[in-house]
Amino acid sequence: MAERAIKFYQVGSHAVGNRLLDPALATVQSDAERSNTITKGHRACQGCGEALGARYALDAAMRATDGQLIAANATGCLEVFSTPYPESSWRLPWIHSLFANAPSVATGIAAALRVKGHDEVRVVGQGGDGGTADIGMACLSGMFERNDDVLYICYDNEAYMNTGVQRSGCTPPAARTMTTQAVGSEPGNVFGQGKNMALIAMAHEIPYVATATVAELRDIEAKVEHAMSLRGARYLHILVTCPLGWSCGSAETIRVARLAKETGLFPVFEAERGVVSAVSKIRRRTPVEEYLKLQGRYAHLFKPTRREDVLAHVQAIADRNIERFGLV
Amino acid sequence: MFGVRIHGRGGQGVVTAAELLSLAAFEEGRHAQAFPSFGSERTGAPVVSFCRIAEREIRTREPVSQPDALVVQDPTLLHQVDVFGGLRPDGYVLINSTHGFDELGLGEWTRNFRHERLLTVPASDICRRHIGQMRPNAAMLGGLARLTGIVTLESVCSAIAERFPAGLAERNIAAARECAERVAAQLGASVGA
Amino acid sequence: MEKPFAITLEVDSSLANKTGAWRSERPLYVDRLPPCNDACPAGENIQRWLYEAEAGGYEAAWRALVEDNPLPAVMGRVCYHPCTTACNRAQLDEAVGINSVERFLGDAAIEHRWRLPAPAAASGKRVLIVGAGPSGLSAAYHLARLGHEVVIRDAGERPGGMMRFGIPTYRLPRDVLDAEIERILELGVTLESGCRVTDILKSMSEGAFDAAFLAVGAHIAKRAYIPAGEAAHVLDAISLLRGMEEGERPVLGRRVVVYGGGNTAMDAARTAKRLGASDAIVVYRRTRERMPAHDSDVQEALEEGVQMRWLSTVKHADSGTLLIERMELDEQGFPQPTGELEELEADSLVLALGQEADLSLLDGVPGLEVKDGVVQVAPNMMTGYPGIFAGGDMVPAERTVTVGVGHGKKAARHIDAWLRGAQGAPGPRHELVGFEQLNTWYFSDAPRTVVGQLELVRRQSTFEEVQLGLDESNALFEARRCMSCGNCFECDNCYGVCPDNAVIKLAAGERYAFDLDYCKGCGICARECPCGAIVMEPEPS
Amino acid sequence: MLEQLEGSVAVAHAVALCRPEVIPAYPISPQTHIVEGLSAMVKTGELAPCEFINVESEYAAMSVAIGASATGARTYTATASQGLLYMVEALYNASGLGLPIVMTIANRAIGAPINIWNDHSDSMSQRDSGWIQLYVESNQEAIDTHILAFRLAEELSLPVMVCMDGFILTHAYERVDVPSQEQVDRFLSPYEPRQVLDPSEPVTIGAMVGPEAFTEVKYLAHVKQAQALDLIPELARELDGVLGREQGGLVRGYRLQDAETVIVALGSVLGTIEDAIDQQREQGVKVGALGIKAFRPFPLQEVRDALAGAARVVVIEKALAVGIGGIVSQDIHIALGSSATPVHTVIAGLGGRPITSASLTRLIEGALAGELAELTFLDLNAELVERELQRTREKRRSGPHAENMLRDIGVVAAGPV
Repeated sequence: MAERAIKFYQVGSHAVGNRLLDPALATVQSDAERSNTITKGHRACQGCGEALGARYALDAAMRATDGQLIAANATGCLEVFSTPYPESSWRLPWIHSLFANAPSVATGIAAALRVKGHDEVRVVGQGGDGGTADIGMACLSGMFERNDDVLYICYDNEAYMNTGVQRSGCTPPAARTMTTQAVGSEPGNVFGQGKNMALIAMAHEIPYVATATVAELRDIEAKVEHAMSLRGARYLHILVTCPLGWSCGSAETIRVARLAKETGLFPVFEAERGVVSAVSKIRRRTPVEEYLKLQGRYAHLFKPTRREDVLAHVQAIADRNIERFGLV
Repeated sequence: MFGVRIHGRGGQGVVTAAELLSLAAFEEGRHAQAFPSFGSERTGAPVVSFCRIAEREIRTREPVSQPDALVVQDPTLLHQVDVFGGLRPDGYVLINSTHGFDELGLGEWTRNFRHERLLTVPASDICRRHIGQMRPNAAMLGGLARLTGIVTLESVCSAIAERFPAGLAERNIAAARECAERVAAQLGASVGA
Repeated sequence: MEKPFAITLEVDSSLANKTGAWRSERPLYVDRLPPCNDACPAGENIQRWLYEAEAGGYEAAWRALVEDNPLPAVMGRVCYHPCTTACNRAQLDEAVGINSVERFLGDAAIEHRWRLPAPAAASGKRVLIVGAGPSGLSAAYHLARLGHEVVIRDAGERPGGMMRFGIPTYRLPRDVLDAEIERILELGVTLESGCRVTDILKSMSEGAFDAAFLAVGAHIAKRAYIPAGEAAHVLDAISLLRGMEEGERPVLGRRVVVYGGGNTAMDAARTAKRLGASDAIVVYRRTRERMPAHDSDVQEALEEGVQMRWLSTVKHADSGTLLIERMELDEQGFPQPTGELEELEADSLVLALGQEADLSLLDGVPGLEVKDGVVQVAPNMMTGYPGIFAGGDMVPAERTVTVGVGHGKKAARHIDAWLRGAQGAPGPRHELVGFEQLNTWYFSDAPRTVVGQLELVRRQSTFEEVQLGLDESNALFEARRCMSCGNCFECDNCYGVCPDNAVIKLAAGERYAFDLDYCKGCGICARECPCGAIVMEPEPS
Repeated sequence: MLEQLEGSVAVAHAVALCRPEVIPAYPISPQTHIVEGLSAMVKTGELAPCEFINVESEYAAMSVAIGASATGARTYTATASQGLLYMVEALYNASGLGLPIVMTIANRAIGAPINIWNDHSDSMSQRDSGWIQLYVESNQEAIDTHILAFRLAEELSLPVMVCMDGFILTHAYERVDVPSQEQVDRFLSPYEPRQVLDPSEPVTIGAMVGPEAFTEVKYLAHVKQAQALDLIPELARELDGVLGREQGGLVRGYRLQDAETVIVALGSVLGTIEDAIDQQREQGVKVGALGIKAFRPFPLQEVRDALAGAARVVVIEKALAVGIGGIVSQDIHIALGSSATPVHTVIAGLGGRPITSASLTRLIEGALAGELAELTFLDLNAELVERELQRTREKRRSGPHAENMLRDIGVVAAGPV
């Protein structure tokens, strides 16, 4: 994919923009004329990472397709806060059908466009981690296996936030949710195998799979742009902070997401046809504790007593990621 | 209205037989209805199909419970399934066998029916020779046509020609014709007797 | 199209929902005081001119710079850059090399003959400035720009004061000095060189001056009694350096001992080395840590082979030899004699024990207060005598070019106010922005540019400039290392990271505005602002 | 053109003549032959332009259909039984979004016990899904009704289920008249969506609607579906003109003149019933039949008029509402309103049990003799169930009913009875 690192400019590639940047190198989000695909007036919580991630990704897709884009949205926070009658925040053709079927609806849209010869119009399917990794997995897998011409974006906030923070297949170990309370001998979510959607997607050997966090705008935009340059099934998994569900300050959204990557707990990488093709290196390696202690959902690891055992376990997961993906 | 019931095993083309018979009738400009004993037939399982032939539209959808004719493609079914159930006293029976009714142990049973309408043909042998495989469905229809006259042999042959790919059709038609001749021969004999 | 009721919605319908009502805190754009500006004795707005330089607008940067300091090429060389010492970036990787960029801009201005802005309309007021050193020149520049008629009288044959007679050419080439002085004079400032003012009140009344600014500097070497034989060759550093400037080549011999620990001592020792001394030895009573000389100077001296004898005093000077007594520090850190003596070969002894000002021109001026050999001044730089202001080395302050330039600027502002019968009110001081108020994640990893130096042999044998400058590319790089502490530099972060699209991007240079109809007050913009230019404040109830 | 075709193949041809643009499908007996046929036509290019999509479930099939239809493509799929249940959530969504999808239901029973044979349990369970439901009697009617269904769906912007009896029709070879492409094109013009996902005119489809408007949305859905009661007969007449044969609109009466006993039924069983009625009429029995073609929306007025002269009504249902009995008969009751006409519910043909003219004759005779109960299970093996009930009374762990009873009658689950 296109390398987007900026030759040294005060903030280089890290900030959204920079007054000194050559417009060709500017991000979509720094553009005063960006499409704001999801626009103001939506009812997302203060500091919602999903609202942010959705605008990042879809604005990029809108630019990549010159506005020729249709979205199919799964049930979930994003759908509920963006389209309560009589107000919609979407500025592109958008359909919500059900919780589990967004990938299939997207397939149907793509099929209709193909049969009508509208190859220039592209399709995005999107949903949260519940709609993607749990209830929607079958539809998503089918869409992958058929290699339908759809970019599916999962906004992963690691639990069922819309229904009040219940555990999902993407909830990390030790995290507290309303169905994995911070009580008992193993407080919070149990340590399982985890459900790595990106690897599951890669197993279908689709043209493109990538992960990203809402903290790295330029990375998201580059990946969306690359994804839209390809045909067939593509999957983008974006970690989006949920200040409510993670119980962190609403201002911490980006900081927390950044730490998820810098600790190694959330590997950021790309894969083509099932093979990892690029890895976003950790810039300032950070102990997982720095990430965990910012979030109330992990408070039980520090109070009343420090759970060294659990902290070590989580650190081991991060270290394994770092070693497995070569993140440093 | 003329009702036919065809017995066989999954894989012997029992359903196709009913279809072919209906097709033959259709070619003669008549109304016909063919349908299987609906089910999840598997190869080797006992299977039944039905065919109705009439001069006017056929509305009923019930299975043929009192057939005017019976075709038994596989004699091993004789003592497993009640193949003769509901057969009309003046009904026809054509069994795929190298033996006669008595040898098949059906001598007793045949008393209540019209002898000349109860025949066997070695359809399997005939098919093995003509087609190289043991699927006597189309062949036996030749015999049935000759036995009952419900459709002409030519209609059966053209149905086969329409339904099967050319090569296979020719071989089946040959088999059907031979079955018809064997039936004709037996009919001649019994008439003579 | 014919749309179903309620279940199908129009684009932009959500604009009806003013989510600003959810807000309990609101973001506010602020300008805070960067530590560099805070630390600059000359009161430069460093962040401001670096902002221009980042964009490659060197002339604009220079113009922003000379708003406060008319001598950037000089200052970029001789300033001991407290700005760099205070720079927040030092806590990230290395401080920004502010003075090297300043020097680059100063040199560029000289090279391209950029002119200082024309003075304001003539005020009709006359101001006499005594002394053409950094303070006097700075005051003259600012007063001239304010429209006043300025006359400088200087005892020296050529202007510059200590910049010319105290700082060796290898630190400050004279063409640079001359160029920057010339530029000031072009504003219409009258310079009368070789003209010593002996009676300030007389000079003022004769010249019908409305005010005076005194900046005569401190040119008289402090003497300390050291028993010496007739044949002993003893001289003081100031006259040595002045002599150099006047083209003399004093004979110092092979072994030269310099007595003292200030910058002048370093200059003297390094000069001696350049004059051919095989050994230049600095004798100082205390330790390096307690040495007043700036570390960079000491460092360069050592590089050039100057030797140091700490904890030593000169007891007696004789022809060819000195008697040295070893000292030791007491609990208070004061040096105490030990009685241990030793001989030290020396062809000459150069005394660098500090300077004092010649205040004779003030004799008979009523209301003046002179303490510790310096004139006391009010916060507005005015002496006890109304209309007479003073600055630079002759008032209580650190004696550096930068402080002098700062005094000149400050005095000029107050003189102007005084002449207009007003009170010079300093502008509001912004809150200082600390490292912890920045989000330094966003700044690229960029270690400081290492500035080249003249190779050692030539440093030891010639008076060529030691510090080499930056070229355009690395000056730009260095400027762009500035983190713009406390002042928006339009990185678009706030605009990009707002989940509610509640930040409005204005035209280039206009920065941004908040759309409070939709801002929910989440605070991401403030947290992700790299330079700490956004604060969250409680929603007014 | 007259052809001797299997029902499924006939329907596949009819659907192809309607020029569907997207066909997502998932296999389930007895619907498979229909989509196999269409798949083959798409592969050979006989049906083009068209996207045939092999999906991973019926849920996905309906979901793909939703996306395709919302993007303005004429969309078709088919299913049955468990498959229909598996797509239920999406069914409600398709009707709620007003997407004119046409779907064939090859009617089949619902387990447990698993049963692949015909009855109406599947489509009856979805009578409230907001889909229009049309039941066909023959394969000829299946062909014609599919053509009508696309037009109907697209004019109302509502999805339509064409329900045909699994196996009985789908697997039956009989003579059908397959219309020409020209005929179908004359009746069915290209799809003009009411709303469509289009970048040049973006809209949000599928908003969340709260208490303030939900009732209104549902009311409008009701009104909208009711429009089919006028539109179906209209379209049927127009199609008569094109195809030159009588379609029958919402209901079809058979020998209702002076009929005292009227048998009400849906689907293919009507043929057998009509034969039985002819026999009774020959003996002077005043009996007739009322076939209900449009079950949703339910043609209350037409049913009321048709039954006006009846002394008794016998509703033959191929589905059971466990705990009450009849499903169709409930609607018949509503249609008859205050009238005192007795309505007998007869549950028949469950799970593929043949409905024979013999049984029907017995039924009619019983009705005439006033011996017909309010709720009857046709050909119920009373002795068998009594034995099973006895078992359960005696032993707590008496084992599963189905296996027990099969053991009693000693029959394997395949082949004829």
